[in-house]
Amino acid sequence: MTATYPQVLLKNRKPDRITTLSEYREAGGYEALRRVLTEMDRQEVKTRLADALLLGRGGAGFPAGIKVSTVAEDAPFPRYLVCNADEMEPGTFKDRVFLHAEPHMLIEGMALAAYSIRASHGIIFIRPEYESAAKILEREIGIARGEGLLGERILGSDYDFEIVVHRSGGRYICGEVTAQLNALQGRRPNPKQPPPYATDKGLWGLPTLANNVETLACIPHIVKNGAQWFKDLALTPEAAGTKLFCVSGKVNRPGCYELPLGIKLSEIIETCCGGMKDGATFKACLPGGASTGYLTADHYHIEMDFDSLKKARNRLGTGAVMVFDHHCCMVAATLNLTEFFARESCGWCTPCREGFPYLRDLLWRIENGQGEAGFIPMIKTMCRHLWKSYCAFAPGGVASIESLLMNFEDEVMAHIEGKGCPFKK
Amino acid sequence: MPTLKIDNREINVPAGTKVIEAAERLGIMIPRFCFHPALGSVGACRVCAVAFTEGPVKGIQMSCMIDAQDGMVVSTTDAEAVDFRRHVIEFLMLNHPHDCPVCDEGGHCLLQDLTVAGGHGLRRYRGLKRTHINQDLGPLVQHEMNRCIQCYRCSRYYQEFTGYRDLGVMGIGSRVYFGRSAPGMLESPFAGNLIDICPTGVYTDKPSRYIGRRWDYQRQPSLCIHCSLGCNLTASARYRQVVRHEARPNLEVNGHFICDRGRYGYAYASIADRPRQAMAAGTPGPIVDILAGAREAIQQTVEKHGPGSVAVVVSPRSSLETLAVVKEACGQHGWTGPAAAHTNRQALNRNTAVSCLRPELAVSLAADTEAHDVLVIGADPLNEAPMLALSLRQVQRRGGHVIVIDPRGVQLPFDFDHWAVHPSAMGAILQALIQEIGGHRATAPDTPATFDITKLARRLNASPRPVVVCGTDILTPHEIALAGDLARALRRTHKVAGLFYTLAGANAFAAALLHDQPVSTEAVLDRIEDGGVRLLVAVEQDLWREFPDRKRLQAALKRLDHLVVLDYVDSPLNREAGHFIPTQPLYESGGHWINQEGRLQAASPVMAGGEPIEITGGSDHPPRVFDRRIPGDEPLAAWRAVAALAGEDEADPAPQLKTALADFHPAVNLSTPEATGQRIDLEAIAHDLVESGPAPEPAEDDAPADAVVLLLVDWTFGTEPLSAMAPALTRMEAAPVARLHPDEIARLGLAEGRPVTVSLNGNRLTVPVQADPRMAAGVMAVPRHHLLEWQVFGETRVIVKRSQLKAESE
Amino acid sequence: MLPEKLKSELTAQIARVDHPREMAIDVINALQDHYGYFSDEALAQAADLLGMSPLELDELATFYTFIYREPVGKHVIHVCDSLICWMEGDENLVAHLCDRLGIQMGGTTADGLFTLLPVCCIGYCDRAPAILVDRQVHGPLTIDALDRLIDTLRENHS
Amino acid sequence: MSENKIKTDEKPLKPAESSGWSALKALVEGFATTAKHLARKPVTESYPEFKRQLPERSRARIVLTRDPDGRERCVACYLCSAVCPVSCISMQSAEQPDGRRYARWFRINFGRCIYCGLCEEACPTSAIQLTPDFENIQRDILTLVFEKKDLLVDGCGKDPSYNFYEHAGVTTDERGKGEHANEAPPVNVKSNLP
Repeated sequence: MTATYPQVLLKNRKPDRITTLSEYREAGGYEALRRVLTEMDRQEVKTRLADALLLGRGGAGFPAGIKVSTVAEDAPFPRYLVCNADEMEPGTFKDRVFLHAEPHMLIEGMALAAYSIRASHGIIFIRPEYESAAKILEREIGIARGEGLLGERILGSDYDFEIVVHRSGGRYICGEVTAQLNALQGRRPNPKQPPPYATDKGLWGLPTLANNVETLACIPHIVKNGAQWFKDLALTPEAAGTKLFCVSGKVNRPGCYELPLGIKLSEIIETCCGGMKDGATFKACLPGGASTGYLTADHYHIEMDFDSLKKARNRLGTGAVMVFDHHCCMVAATLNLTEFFARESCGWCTPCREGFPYLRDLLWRIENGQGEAGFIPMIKTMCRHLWKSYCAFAPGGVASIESLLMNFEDEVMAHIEGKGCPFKK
Repeated sequence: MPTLKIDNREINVPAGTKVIEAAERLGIMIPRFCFHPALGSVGACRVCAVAFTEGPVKGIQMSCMIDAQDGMVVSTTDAEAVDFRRHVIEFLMLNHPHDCPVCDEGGHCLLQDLTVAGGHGLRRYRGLKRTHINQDLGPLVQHEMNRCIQCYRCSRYYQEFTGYRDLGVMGIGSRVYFGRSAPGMLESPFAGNLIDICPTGVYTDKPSRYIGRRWDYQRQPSLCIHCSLGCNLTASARYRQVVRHEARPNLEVNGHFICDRGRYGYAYASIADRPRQAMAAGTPGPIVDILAGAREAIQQTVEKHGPGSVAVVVSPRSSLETLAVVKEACGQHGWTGPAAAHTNRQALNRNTAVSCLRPELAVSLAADTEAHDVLVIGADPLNEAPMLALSLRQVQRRGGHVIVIDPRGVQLPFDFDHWAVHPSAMGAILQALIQEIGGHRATAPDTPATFDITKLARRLNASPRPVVVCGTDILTPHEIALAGDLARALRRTHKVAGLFYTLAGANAFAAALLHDQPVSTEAVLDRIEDGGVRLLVAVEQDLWREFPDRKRLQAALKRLDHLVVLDYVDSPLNREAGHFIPTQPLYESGGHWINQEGRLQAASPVMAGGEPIEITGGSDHPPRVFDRRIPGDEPLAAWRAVAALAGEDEADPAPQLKTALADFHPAVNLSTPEATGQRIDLEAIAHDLVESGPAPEPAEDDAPADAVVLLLVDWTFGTEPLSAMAPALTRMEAAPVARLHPDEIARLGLAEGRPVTVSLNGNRLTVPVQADPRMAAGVMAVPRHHLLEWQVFGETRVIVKRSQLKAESE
Repeated sequence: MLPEKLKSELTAQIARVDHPREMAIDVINALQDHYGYFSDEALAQAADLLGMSPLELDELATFYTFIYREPVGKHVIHVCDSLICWMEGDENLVAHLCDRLGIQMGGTTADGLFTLLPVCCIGYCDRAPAILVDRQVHGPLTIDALDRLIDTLRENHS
Repeated sequence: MSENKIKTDEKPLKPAESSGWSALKALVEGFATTAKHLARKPVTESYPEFKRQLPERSRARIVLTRDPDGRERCVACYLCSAVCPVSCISMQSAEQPDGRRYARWFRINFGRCIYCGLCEEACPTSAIQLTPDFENIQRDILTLVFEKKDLLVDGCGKDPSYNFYEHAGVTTDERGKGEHANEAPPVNVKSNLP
């Protein structure tokens, strides 16, 4: 089933253990690092990354090649590389699956990315729920160091690079890079609007490159196989590479699947996940975690890549596909998501801090039979205003509410007119 | 210099100006909560949203976060922006309590203003209101967390601006809480500014809690006279009582803030035991008669013993008007004085500082913050002139460096280098430093290796903008002059190098201009003791509290034929005096003061005076019948009283004042209104005083090896006599202790926590010992605390032999 | 009181990093493990170790989900209440747990064994409904499986 | 010019109306009306023999009312004194031991009051109210200066239910944080709940 798709990141995935260092090396691991340190030029790594059109896999989809090259050549030292393993987006668990499968691929990816910007300190910022992954990483980092793959004079070169694992105290906002940098410095993890950019003045005022686990894990393969190879992995011409999709909800086989970008949503659900659970009908899905909008049955055959979803006025996000069936109340689902955003708002800016509890209150009233028709324009205006909050948290948070009103206004009206949730009757 | 268009009006602003500030220059007040000129922009509250219609930035953006750029077209009245701002206000009001009627911020509340202005009038939110438990933050600041709109101004001010770390923000999301980890007294002596910067009523003024509304207050620009910095403030009075001080922004002096000593020190003007009645030998009488009596006593003394037998002492806290009239009177009549310092050393210290302060060297408190490296010599900013510490904090925040050379355990709310140097070594270090700065290799004085003079000199030489800050309390005139030389030496190697002295007394600078040769109370007492002076006029100078040898003072006063006291504070001398004339504090008289950098500033009278209604009404309703006169309105401006004592009978003193001010000193020109707020003409001050002045005090080198230098020093709270009368501040005071280095305590056979008695010249002072590892060896610092009878040694810097110290068992 | 060993370990760890503040969460976690929760005493000690003020640490401690400023039971049960677990019926689990343990969300059982807390998506949506017990994941859970889990935890203590 | 002519509703007189007949008719009608009323009972009542009940909202003597629970309503917020166009209200606010703000003294000079009712309108606690009692005439002007004891009445006046401290959110001896109308329990910032 999944074998029909090219596997890159999860190629050597074992059912219940990680790929050991020797297994990883046998499969060609650390080859890219060796080649870069001995044969290739630092600039070449950057060029390949840029040519490969690798887009950040953490949710924002920012081109990784551009990010790397924003670290100025003459920027001060030491420089930092931060690996964002703080996968807090609801519905997303790809990094967990990956870290429990291929820790060395991440270590190699980090070493390559760090080398390209001459960073000497690598930090893996990991959420507390993934304590087992943190332990694995610490152990494998030690092993890699013992093999000369990390630490001083890596593989006999003059390049030094250390990785430490930093455990978070656990908050969604820590996934936002500027908030994460604050957290790493023992400050309150409020986001910080640039300028200065992290690549200019990040950790302790020094250049810092921050990337998602999956993004970094792609780097060894791009370096090794070239940009064109990576681009060819995707099914649509604009996209490049494979993507770890986490499918959950009302499907028969929820899980994390490595699939080429551009694969159709219907194919993911039907081929990979064995179709809808209990023969239910597909009603909608969130294509990329809690901060994306609903995709309805109209988009059942949409090509899952960054551009196609952008055209559908949605986002690929983290690639966490959460599937709803026709028994699911979309108002209640949105209320659940809004509750999440109300709870996780960091409290820095007004619209987000006060807006989500307000929206939650209105949605709760609609769901529980106290709704009024006047709420709908209120919610719409409020969502529009939440776009003007400080960071990307609130725009992500209102995505589900906005798409609820756009795609399921009938269902909302049914709640209001019927004074209660039609699904509970 | 970008040019942009805001609401169809073009404006040109310096690069780096935020759009919100650019609009302000046009008189367009964009709403704001989190933005504050002293704290900068953080974009948290989102209420300053405006529409950018054309140019490099487009759409609805926060005007505090965007730098003004060429070609920008901004609309503050754009429908979407207005609607968004109204929504932000609605968001902020969701949980705001319904307590404006009982909120002290009501009437000058930014949230109230913007809610009304934004048009949000009806509550739509049906959820419950969030509530919070308040914290007791000490006697100065009242906490009401329910009112918070989470603008983060308080935590940013408290932690980033002042450098204190006990108030901040806890929690997450809509439950964020601004306060301390546990309830308790705020540690920062600048905490009162929270009241000013909070845009609503979370932090309100506790001492003036529930006293009234701002619209009912008489409010006037005034000055702080609790140290020499001359911070600007707005004084409020109501029902003949000063009720509140607020910081008055002056970007050249105190910026936007004041310290808590200045904010709460006003109570002396309205307390119940303020003397308001003229007295003859303790018996109240009409002020006209008492004035006449005093005049007659002066005339008789002059007739009997000559004009020199009348001496005047005046206070460095008195207004320029008072100093001028006193100077004129002494000059005209040949009276002795006026003395405006206690001891010869203090007088000489002050005058040395003033004469060293050349116009090209003088920097203001605000300019201090722009320094790159600050060398603080013999000054304890937080205790002597608190706002200086806040100024130095900004130096450190901007990446600058502060080095303090002082024997005391100086503490500042930021990282700095402290050289705890014995007082006797200060001069040598300064001399060596001057030599090194001049490029000469200096012979290192006998100091610990950590005090690397060469390195310091190199650092100062490399600094693009070094400033020398020098105190005048514990040093000798010689060292004060050396600080000036140091600044001059730096000046030679730099384009900009500054010199900043702190002085003793709000108007000490003007007091220094009274004479070419300083006169001290000490010298006047000498003349009393030898019979030369038979009548003493003490003008707003509470000798009882402030002269450092009470026994000698009392003996000298006994020798006098007559004592005339003019003052607004209660003192035993008032009743002992042959004639006592009550005077007005600055809230009633107004006046001019010259701060330590030579800036001439004015305070307006805030109220007419008279006994507060609180007192006349006995805390109940005021009398139902009007009197012809306001009760307790006898006090006169001190200059009027002096003019009445010295001038012609029944004469209008106004012309006398005018002449006195004109003749006061060529450096001080009050003839144009523009002169106020500016620095006086420092060029016109004689700069040769240092060389021609009396020789420095005998060196302490010949002191026995086992001696300690006892310094009587200032503390932030409890030592400044006027503010020490404020009930709110007495709770802020620490109990007086003698601070010594722990090794010194052991060496002297003392015990931490136990009292020590110092006996000197038959005088004794007993005070508990406290260890302070930051103190220099061989030094003991005791505060001039109002709870301590410290007025025993005749000087505030004395050498005490080991045999003169006795550890008390209890 | 903090054992000397732990204290010296932490001091050494802090000494190794360039900025003591970056160790804040690690130190908080270590003290929380020792005391069971991040008590006021632990707060004061952490502040001491890190050279931070108690307030500065409280600013962090009150922010994060997995730092407990209030006492908790021996086992902390975090029930995921985010979208997928909610869809798979976490509300029933919560109701059952509250009923079985006789506590409300946020409460601790009288015997001090369990504390029940909600948590946002824990990244085990493929195993929904999932819970964390002492940071160990359990899922997908049925009410029976949950009962067995609670029984096992109880038995381990009796 | 014609545009500027002031328009009136007056119709031009017809020739017949301007005749002597019409004048006579008006005269007779007028006298008839007068004659009719001569015989009627007068509508005026003699004051003070007869005292009419004034409508509840008549604006006369000002009182300070109490909460339904009998406590003083006035919180001495100064809004009435601020709005008073003749400055006849003065007071001093202070704090009760339980945290309530109240008027330590409160004075209205009725010699100056113009009974405009703005104070009542401004009052956020329904404390100050105007009553229909207009008989407030004194020979000695000083007796028109009312102190709090003269102003304070028992009862709630026109607003029988409002209790400011039920809503205010400030802690008193009766209600703590979170115990007022429409309030959630106080936030515990150190709570383990997320």
